[in-house]
Amino acid sequence: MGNDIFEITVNSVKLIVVFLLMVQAVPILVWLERRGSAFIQNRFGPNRVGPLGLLQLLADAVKFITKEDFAPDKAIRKLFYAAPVFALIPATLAYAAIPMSLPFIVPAFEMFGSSWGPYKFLVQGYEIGVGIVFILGVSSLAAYTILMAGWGSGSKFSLLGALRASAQVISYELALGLSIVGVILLYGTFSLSDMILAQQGPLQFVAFGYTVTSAVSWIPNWGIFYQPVGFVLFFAAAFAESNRLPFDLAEGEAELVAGFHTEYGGFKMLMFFIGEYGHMMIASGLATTFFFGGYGIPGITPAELQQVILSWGFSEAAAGGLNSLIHFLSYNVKFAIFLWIFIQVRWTLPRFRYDQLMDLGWKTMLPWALANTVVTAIAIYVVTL
Amino acid sequence: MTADAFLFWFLAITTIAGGITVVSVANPIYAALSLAFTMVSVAAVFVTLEAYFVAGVQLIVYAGAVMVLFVMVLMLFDLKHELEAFARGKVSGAIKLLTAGLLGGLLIGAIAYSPEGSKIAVGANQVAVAGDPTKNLGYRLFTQHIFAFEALGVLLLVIAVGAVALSRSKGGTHGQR
Amino acid sequence: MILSTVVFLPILFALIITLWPQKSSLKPIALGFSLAHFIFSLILFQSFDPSTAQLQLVERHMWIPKFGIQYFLALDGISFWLILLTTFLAPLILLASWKSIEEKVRGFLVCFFVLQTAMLGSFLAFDAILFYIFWELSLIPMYFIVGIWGGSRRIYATVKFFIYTMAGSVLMLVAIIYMMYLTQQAFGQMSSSLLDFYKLNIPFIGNEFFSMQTLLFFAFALAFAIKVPLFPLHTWLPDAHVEAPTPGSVVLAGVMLKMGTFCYIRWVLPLFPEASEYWSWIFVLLGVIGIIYGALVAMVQPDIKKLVAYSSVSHMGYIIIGLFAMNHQGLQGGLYQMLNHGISTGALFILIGMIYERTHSREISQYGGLASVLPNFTIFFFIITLSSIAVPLTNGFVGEFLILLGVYKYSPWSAGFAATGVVLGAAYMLWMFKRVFYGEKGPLVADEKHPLMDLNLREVFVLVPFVVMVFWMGIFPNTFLKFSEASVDYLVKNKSSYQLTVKGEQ
Amino acid sequence: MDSVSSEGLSLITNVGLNHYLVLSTALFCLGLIGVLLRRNAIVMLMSIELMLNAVNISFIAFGKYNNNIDGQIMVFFVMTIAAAEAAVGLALAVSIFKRFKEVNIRFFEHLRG
Amino acid sequence: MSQTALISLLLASPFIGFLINGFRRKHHSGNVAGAIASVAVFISFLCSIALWIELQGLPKDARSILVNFGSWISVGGLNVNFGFLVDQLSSLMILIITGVGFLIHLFSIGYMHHDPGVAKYFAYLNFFIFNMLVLVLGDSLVTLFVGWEGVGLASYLLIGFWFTDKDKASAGMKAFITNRIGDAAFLIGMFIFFTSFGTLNIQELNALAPTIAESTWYGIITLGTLFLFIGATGKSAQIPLYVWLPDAMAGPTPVSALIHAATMVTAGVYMIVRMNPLFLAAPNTMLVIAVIGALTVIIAASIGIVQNDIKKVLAYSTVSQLGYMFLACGVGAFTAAFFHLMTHAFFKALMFLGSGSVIHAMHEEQDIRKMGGLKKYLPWTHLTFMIGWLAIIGTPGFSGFFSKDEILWLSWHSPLGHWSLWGLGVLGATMTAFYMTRLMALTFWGESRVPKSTHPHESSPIMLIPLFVLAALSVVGGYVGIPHVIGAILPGHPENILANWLGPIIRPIPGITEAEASTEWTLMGISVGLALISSLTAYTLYTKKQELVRAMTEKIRPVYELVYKKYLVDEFYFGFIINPLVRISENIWAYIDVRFIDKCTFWAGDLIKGGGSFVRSLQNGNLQQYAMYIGLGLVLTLTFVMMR
Repeated sequence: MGNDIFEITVNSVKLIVVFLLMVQAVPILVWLERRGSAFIQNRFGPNRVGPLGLLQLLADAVKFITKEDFAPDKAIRKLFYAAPVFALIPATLAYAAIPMSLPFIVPAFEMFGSSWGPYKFLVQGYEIGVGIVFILGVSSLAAYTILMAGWGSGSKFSLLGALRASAQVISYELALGLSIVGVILLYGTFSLSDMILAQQGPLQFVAFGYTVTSAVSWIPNWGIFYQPVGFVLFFAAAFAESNRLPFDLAEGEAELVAGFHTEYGGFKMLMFFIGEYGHMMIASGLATTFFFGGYGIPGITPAELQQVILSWGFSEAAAGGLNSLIHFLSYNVKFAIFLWIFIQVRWTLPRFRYDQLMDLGWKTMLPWALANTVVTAIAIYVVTL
Repeated sequence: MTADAFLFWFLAITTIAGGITVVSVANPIYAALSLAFTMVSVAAVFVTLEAYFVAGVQLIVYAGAVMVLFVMVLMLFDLKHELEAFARGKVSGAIKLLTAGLLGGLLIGAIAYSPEGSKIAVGANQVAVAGDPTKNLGYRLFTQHIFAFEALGVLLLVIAVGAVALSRSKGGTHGQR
Repeated sequence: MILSTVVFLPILFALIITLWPQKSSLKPIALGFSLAHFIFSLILFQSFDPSTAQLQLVERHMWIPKFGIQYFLALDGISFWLILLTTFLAPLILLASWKSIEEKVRGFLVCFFVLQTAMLGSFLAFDAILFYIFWELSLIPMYFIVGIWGGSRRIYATVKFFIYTMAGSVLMLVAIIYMMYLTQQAFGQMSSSLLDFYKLNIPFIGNEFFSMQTLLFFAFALAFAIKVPLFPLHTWLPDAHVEAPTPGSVVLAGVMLKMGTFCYIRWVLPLFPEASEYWSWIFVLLGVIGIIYGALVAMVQPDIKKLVAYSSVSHMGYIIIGLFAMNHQGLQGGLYQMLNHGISTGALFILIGMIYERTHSREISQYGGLASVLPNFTIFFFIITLSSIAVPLTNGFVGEFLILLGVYKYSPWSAGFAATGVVLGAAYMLWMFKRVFYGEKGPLVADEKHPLMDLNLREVFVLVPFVVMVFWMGIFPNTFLKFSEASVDYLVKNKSSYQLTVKGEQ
Repeated sequence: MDSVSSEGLSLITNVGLNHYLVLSTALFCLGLIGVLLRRNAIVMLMSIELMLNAVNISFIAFGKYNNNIDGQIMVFFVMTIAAAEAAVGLALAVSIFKRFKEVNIRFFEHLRG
Repeated sequence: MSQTALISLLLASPFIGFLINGFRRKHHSGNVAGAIASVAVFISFLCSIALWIELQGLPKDARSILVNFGSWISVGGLNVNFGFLVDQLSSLMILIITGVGFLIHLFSIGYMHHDPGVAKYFAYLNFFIFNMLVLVLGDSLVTLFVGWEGVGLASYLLIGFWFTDKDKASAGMKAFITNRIGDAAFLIGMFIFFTSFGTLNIQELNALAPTIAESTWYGIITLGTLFLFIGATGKSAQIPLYVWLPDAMAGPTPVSALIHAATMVTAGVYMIVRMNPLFLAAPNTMLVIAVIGALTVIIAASIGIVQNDIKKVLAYSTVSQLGYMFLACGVGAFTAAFFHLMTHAFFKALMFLGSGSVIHAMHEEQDIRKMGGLKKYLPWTHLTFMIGWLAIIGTPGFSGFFSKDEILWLSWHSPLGHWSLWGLGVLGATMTAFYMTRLMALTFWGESRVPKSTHPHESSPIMLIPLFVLAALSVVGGYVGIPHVIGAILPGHPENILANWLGPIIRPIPGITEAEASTEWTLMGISVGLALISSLTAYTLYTKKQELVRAMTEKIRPVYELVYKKYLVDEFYFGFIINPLVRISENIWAYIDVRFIDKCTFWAGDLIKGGGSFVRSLQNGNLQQYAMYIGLGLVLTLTFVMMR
């Protein structure tokens, strides 16, 4: 932790900001999804409240909050109420560990008659050495919320949904974890920011002692080029992790009314929503980070960009701020693309049958992930001979 | 008091509380959930001990997989009638408690009277492990303890097979193919 | 290598028999083996030199050097005839049990041969641990022989037999280990060789029970006393005998009991001279009690086999007092009586087995008038009876005469009481003989539908060697006595400083 | 905690190896009590997991304070074993429950020959 | 023919006969078997004659042939040889045995020819002869003991010859066991002598025997001789071990004649005579022997008076006659003892055979009350029997007279003797005369009481010839030992051949003095007179005055019953020794063995079992308890570790 009032304050504020960032992204996503699905299905979607129905979000929010807060009497109240709250935690924790931009450098300055040393603020909740492991671990806790909800609401549909969901989550966690082992091997670190750093600059790598550089200079040095299979697997698994179509067996409206949150309504429901979207975001963020250079901009490294900005005549500090801001934007662009893919997939593909789901998870993705890992390991070993 | 101490005491309290809940609460589901909670806090304890990777693994394996398994199983069982938590028999219960107490007392006494008292602060006599501890860990794991590692792999395989064989009902999960 | 061969040949046979393909030819094979074994053991005659008390045909190899445990076999005058007795009885027993053992033949034969090895080994072993191993090994096959092929109450009998013997030998093991420790004290190197044990002189304080030598003495003596069996510890014997199948009884009476008495000479007397001198009165007393007690109890037994069992309690009493008289005649007589008992009681059990095969009853009251139905059988039985009641010119007389003579030297009174055994022996044997063979035909003998067959050729072949031995040993005892003469002489002369040396390595 | 640090206060403030050991002891005893006293087989399994965790804590603590990574490696192994044990235990529990609708540990006594 | 060969032939031929008859007993008829047996015995008879002649050739005081067939037992100091000694005594003895034995074999051929087991019978007879010869010739006590037990065995077999009859079988058993008691004592005696003298060779023992008499009761020689004498009482049917002899009459009559009259029962006497130096050295033993002998004479005779079984009467007379012999030994008159042994062998064998022929004629009827007046049916038998009668009652001129008279005289005269002993002897003689006459009267004289069913007939010649021979012997047999008082008045003054012959090996009675003839004559007169009177009384009573006898018996019914029941000695033995012993045995078996020792074992077992079951109760599949045990164990271990 920090060692300075200012730094501590900033960091704490930063935490809150990151949290709010995630939470506030949700309504936008919801709007986006609805509009998007409408667009895909060639209909209008929400367009009454405000311009392009943007205020629909507010309306929904009001509706959620003002709804009567009730629990079915078979429910186990503790669990029933605890579940939605818990649903937020993993997503938040995990999301906060993803770096979203360059570190933000604050030079030394005078304030309240005392001098405050130069600071370096990371544009993320917190930096963890073993980030990936942490994120995986935290997100694996999501299963509890589902189970708690399912069990707590004391209804068959919920329970079945919960069981399905958690089973699914667990089984796909394997695939997920294994799919990124290749990445970890590739970059030889758990730390996300190190990975991002490693992905900057044009595509080049060292093989048998020779440095290979791509002829086309603007092709970035992204993981996707090294781990295509890993990416596919990761992304598919991420779908399953976040219980979205085509893997939303948990809430197959046809079979179970709405899965584990059948009994939920109002604000609690909203929380589940947030959790779910949070998962989406984590998945997108991770995908960006692993395979698409994180906040990096193709064709130009942060240092070069810094020079460019300085050449525009900004002060050192301001340049650094602007620089990280630009990178934050680039990150968000990639991030948004992935989110859009999520949405589009949801409205494009049909749902799996449960055994198909399991077969896919255990019999297809797991072997592929293993193979990917082994091949990567061998390749790296051979290449770095 | 330092943040470390604060963190430690906080986590200690949560851990112990979770443990007590596990042991004492009648409903096994709550027990399982609180156990999961304990696991998480134990993972946090690991973090305070700067074993980040292990902490992560703890989260994934224990909290993420094992406990979920427990919870699922418990939810599958219909344990409504499981109301009393403890085995009958006052005397034997007392003896058992006594045993546990004695054991704890002995251990704590042993710790208290052990040569280096509680004087070692965090980070004292600690030489930084060369390079990234996680790398170091993996290195040791795959060089020095490779045999144990492989043996465990085999064990896990066997266990998997055994578990499947034990828990499969007629015709397996997929019916007849 | 001769001794090892003698000892371990039966194990080899056992192996072959386990692997032998067809069941039908098992018995002939086994018979042939045992005969071969006996003939092989006759080699000892020309390789053994009776003129010296030293150990002969020695084989000693270090086995577990850390504890000085050796593989140490040797022959001397004391064990010579017992070896031959063992090998001599084997084929006869097998031939005798031709009909009586019908089921599980293979297992029986294997047990039998293993038992042979164990007994021979315990006679020949000169290393305490090796001896102990053989000693205990001998229990196991016997346990199975009685327990599987035995009579109705066989389990009870086996357990009794096993536990009694076990209890004794455990004490012995402790004593052995302690003596090994003593050797380490004395010679710096732990050793379990009997010769080193002889070299020890263990402190002895008279009239004090808890002096070391006394304790060791009793630890050993108790183990052997149970095996013998000496008077208060004898109750396992009748049960074991009654329940055992014929071959089991024969081996038990013929050889196994001798292991106990033999070990008194081999171990107790030389190892603890003062103690055995000092406490000998107990054993003579118990021996005399055993003689009279056994005879009296035998007199009232309703069951022939039990009668013979008790009679062997009485006879073993003779042997014990002979040994503990610790003079020339006593020891020689004791040794000789061992052989006699082996021959006569063994033959008695075989005879009883034969009649049991015919009538399936051992109730004396059920018999009577057998003599007119089975004349030949009667003649054999009568001859063996004579040898058992020690009529002159049968083997029994020589042994009893020598023993009583020795005991008279030791203490006239005990000799006097022991002599009553002569009368009582005649009493119970002849009374039994009268009730079984004389008088009117009993219910078993009388029934005309199943007339009893007299001895067939096989049985005659079994019995003739016994009869020959009975008379040979009665008429030419010197041929036997002269082999043990030197050893016994040495033992008597320097009891307190008993140091056996190996022949040819002075 | 610098000048006026009584013994008790320092016990609280400078956390050392022993603190972690005591923590693991306490956890271990809790687990033991659970194993000894609970009726429900599955809860007993959980208590066993608890004990294992306690042991893990002390492993890691020792590893840290003796500056030795092997503690963590042991923890890996322990976790593996724990997972295995949980799997088999649960499988057993499931099959027994399927058969007898009963997870009371005392009931399992009937399984002995 | 060398002496060794002679002796081995002497011993071997009966044994071979035994083997032949024994092994081929199924294959040839009675006569063949009898022929074989008799020939065998006859051969040894010839051998013994030859040996006797050999002895004649030797100088007077070195008349002994010792043949050693090698060592039998040699352990430490003990050396026993198969040594056989033929000296003056044993040469005569084997003559008697083989001679009488041969005659009896002959008789048996006739007597047993209808018996199915005749071959076995002859085998046994030969076996007996062999053993008897061993007994007689054995040069050491052990060798003697071999024969000693051997004859016992033979008598066991022969008494129980008709074993299908329980009583006969048990009679044999009784004989053997009673003998065994004596034998045990005999063994002890041997041990005593061996431990003190270091040898068991008879000659050496006799040589070692001190000339000075041993006065104490517990001296080595006294004890040893006493034990030997107990052995003798067993073998020769003296008080207290005489009970087996009357029962022994269960055997075939010739057997009674051979074993229980002529030879075996005299073995004890023979043994004592053989070892006379030792016995002389122990006056106390001599006293005991004399008293026992005298008492036996009286008791047996008194029982004999009232017996009705012809063989029983003879049996008791045998016992009493043996008593005379022991009396003689007791007073040191060994020559007289042996003399009476010889004469008794003749006339008693004669009478037994006679009775045998009577029984044969009466178809196995032995009760004299069912006889009478047989004189006209069995003239020859009657004649020979009467000679025997005359001999036994001591009619002057007959053999019995000389021997008995010498015994009586010496029991008076010898320093070891006493007038009371003489008195008993004479009383015995009187009784003998009485019951023998009674026997004669009831059997042969008076009116016949033979049941009509039986038709008595004289026996076949082969049975009569032995009778004649024996009759002749019992007449002339006495003249080998004419007392010199009689010899003095006879023409040619024949001296006592037997005394001279035995002189060298019989130690003279210490301190015997030359007696004046008058006393001897008087005593002789008294005894003969009394015998005459009593026999006349008996004759009159049992031929004429039967009712008077009955009246008298009625008057003294209790006494009569007592005597008739043999003073209840058997009942005493059974009631106070044998049955208690058996009952005690049953009890010690039931209580000590089964109830006590086994119970102790079981207690031990139960103890262990209890502990086991307790431990087992801890082993109750309760998982949590197991866990608790683990915890407790951990606690203990930790405590231990920390306490250290």
